[in-house]
Formats: sequence, C-alpha cells, structure tokens
Amino acid sequence: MIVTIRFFSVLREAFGAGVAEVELEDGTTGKDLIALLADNNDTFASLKDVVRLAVNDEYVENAELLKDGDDIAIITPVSGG
Amino acid sequence: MIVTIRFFSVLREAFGAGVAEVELEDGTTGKDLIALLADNNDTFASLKDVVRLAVNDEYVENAELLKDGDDIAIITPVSGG
Amino acid sequence: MTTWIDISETALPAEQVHEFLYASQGGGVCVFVGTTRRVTLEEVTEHLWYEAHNTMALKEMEKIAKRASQQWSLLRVVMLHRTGKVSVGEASVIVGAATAHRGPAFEATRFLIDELKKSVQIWKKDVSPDGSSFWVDSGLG
Amino acid sequence: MTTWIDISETALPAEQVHEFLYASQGGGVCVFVGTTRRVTLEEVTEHLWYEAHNTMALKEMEKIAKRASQQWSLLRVVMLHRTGKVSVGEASVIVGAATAHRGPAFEATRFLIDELKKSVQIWKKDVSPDGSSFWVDSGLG
Repeated sequence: MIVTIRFFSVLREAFGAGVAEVELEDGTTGKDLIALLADNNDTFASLKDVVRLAVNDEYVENAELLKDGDDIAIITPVSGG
Repeated sequence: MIVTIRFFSVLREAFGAGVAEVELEDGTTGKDLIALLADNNDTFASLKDVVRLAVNDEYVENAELLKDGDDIAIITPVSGG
Repeated sequence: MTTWIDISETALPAEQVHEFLYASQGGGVCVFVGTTRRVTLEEVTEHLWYEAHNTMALKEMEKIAKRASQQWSLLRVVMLHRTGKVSVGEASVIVGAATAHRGPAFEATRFLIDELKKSVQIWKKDVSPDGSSFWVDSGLG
Repeated sequence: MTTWIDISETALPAEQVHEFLYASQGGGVCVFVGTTRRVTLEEVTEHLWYEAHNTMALKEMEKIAKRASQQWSLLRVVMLHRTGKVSVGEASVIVGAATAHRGPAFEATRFLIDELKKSVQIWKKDVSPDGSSFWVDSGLG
C-alpha cells in the first residue's frame, strides 16, 4: 500500500521534505511506521516516544492499522503562540 | 473668602451648573460646606454621606479648613469604564 | 515602563494601542476594552454618556499604572478613556499591558480595569432609546 | 457564538479584530496578542518563523473555541495565527473574546491562548541575528 507522510518543523528539516509518498507492507500499524522511521533517521529516533500520528487530520492510536491512501501527519510537540 | 466648586454627573444636573463661585465665611471646613450644600439641594442631601471633597485635585479630609481661592471638586461615587 | 494615558472625546484608537504595546518588543500583550452593551438586565441602552473630572482622572490613572508596575514587571501600559457619547458597540475604555510573558499581561490588565472602575473620576449615564436616562451607580437610592 | 478563526501568512489585523469583537454589542472585550520578543534569557531573537499543519490546526482551534463557549457565555471569539516570518515586535497570534461582562472575557481569553499553545499544530523556530536557529520546545534533548 502507498501512504502519504507529512513532516513538520524539526522532522521536515531532518527528512529534507514536508511530504513523502511511502510504500508500506499491508498490516503496518502506526507503531510499525514509527519504528521504521526511527530506524532510518536519528532525529526521528530521538523523538519517537513523543510523536503522535494523525491520519486524515485526526489523531490515531499507534496500534491502529494503516490503510492504502492514508494521509499521515507526524505531529511533534507543538510550540505555537 | 471665595472658592470655586465643581459638580459632576448627578450633582452637575441637580445644581444646573458644573462650576460655581461661592462666598464662604472664613473658618468653613469641608464638613461645613457639605452641610451647607445639603441644606440647599435635596439631591446633594441624599448623597452627603458618600461624596468626597478634592481641593486643587487632591482629596481632603472633611475636617480640613477651606481657603480663599480653593478649587473644590465634589466627587460622587464613580462609574467609569 | 512607558505609559500612554489619556482621556478624549474621540473614538479610541485600537490600532495605535496595539502598535504602542507591540513596540515594547516583549512577548505578551493583553488589551481589555469596555464597550457599550446593548442590553443590561433586559433594558436596552441607546448610548452611554461619560463625563470626567479630567485632571483628577488622569492623575488617578497614572497612580493605578504605577501601582500595577510595582506588582508586575510591565514594559508598557495603556489607559485610555473616552468621554461624551459612546454608542452601542463602541469603546469607552481601553486598558492594556505589554510584558515579557503572558501571565503578568493578563493579571496587570485585569488590575488596570478593576481599579479604574473603582476610583477614576469618571461618571456614566445610560440613555435608552426613548430618551430616558439615569446615572449608573450614582449613589442615589 | 460567532467565531473568526484563521491562519494566514500576512500581518494580523488588530483593527478588524476589535471591530469584530465590538460588533457583539456586549460590554467586555479581551484580546491577547503574542508578539516576537527581542530577548529571551539573554539571547537575542531576530525573528520567529512559524509553520502549521493548517487543516489540523484550524480544526483544533475550532475545538478550543467550542470548549471555551461551553465554560463561559461568549458572544464572539477570535483566534488568528500567523505563519512564516514574524519579526520582533510583530504579532504571531491574536485571540480574544467578547462577553457581556469583563470577568468571562479575561478568563476565556486566557483559556484560548493557554490551550492554543498546548495543542494547536503549529511550530516555532527562533532565528538569531547571526542566522543560527532552533525549533522551540521541539522535544529534542
């Protein structure tokens, strides 16, 4: 399956892009995706316990199964205002 | 002695003027002035326990002696804002 | 602390109040505006009419700003009051503070308006659409 | 309750925020503005740079406004955030509320900014005059 992943702030800079299309195996959960990204990027690795995933603009539990076409935002601690 | 008396809001309307020049006997205190004004005006009479006197823009105690040339403001409960 | 304290008969300049407070280069700005409310306890107001003992009122506002600056670390303070006719939906008073952080901005601004209402020598008359009026909290029974 | 919630790359319109809130015809308006502070813990900031997940951030601001309206009786609520470069002394965020009386205006406005900072999906980078920068409270050690 193909999903879209959106990165912001620290992660956008760490991955060098704000949006990426990624091919994942069927059955991949949010938790699996976090582990995958942490394996590939040191900055992500150090944030893996504080990031939250949002699918199609709604936060999801890490145990949730991802689906083809999901638009996944990786939300790091916010600092607006 | 001659003093200037300034009225605001309810008292300005009750006395029909914002400023009055008044001749007072030497030795008149703030308390005496309040009694005098209360005798002459019913609205003032009903406010006599809540008004404060200011002489030359500073609040004074009612026991204070008034002096020739004093500029006396009669301050009723305020309601700005 | 830099202050901007004034009483005027013209509309209060919200934009300039913001510019003045932002210029502190602090991080937090709080502004409170009192506006003429259309309905109070089911009675309709057409406009409010304000009268001030200007010289005393300005001195009193200066004192309040100073007391605020003794309690909080304030970069800039604004206290502006309008006199004369203030129609429904218009501003009669704007107070505000600029600070490094937001907590003191809120606290000081609340203090400024609470104290202004308690002690500044300004009086308010409520005029209804039928032309009847009364002085608000005048002390009369 | 009428709300005005937005994220934009242009300067935040203080004057229009005031007009919008006054139009409630209530009696109290409180506005809080976050501006770029020049000095934080002795470090000088040249500008802040904000980035948002716009769609999520707008939804989150709507939720916060709704929660505020459940706690206080609010006539109007504003929540505006700027993105991109925000220089020293410029506004990055304006929140505010119009109410019948002043207490709830202050309390609701404080709630709006506190909750916005906690949960709205916006991130801030601090850029110093020498060009160095860091993402504020990013979660990195």
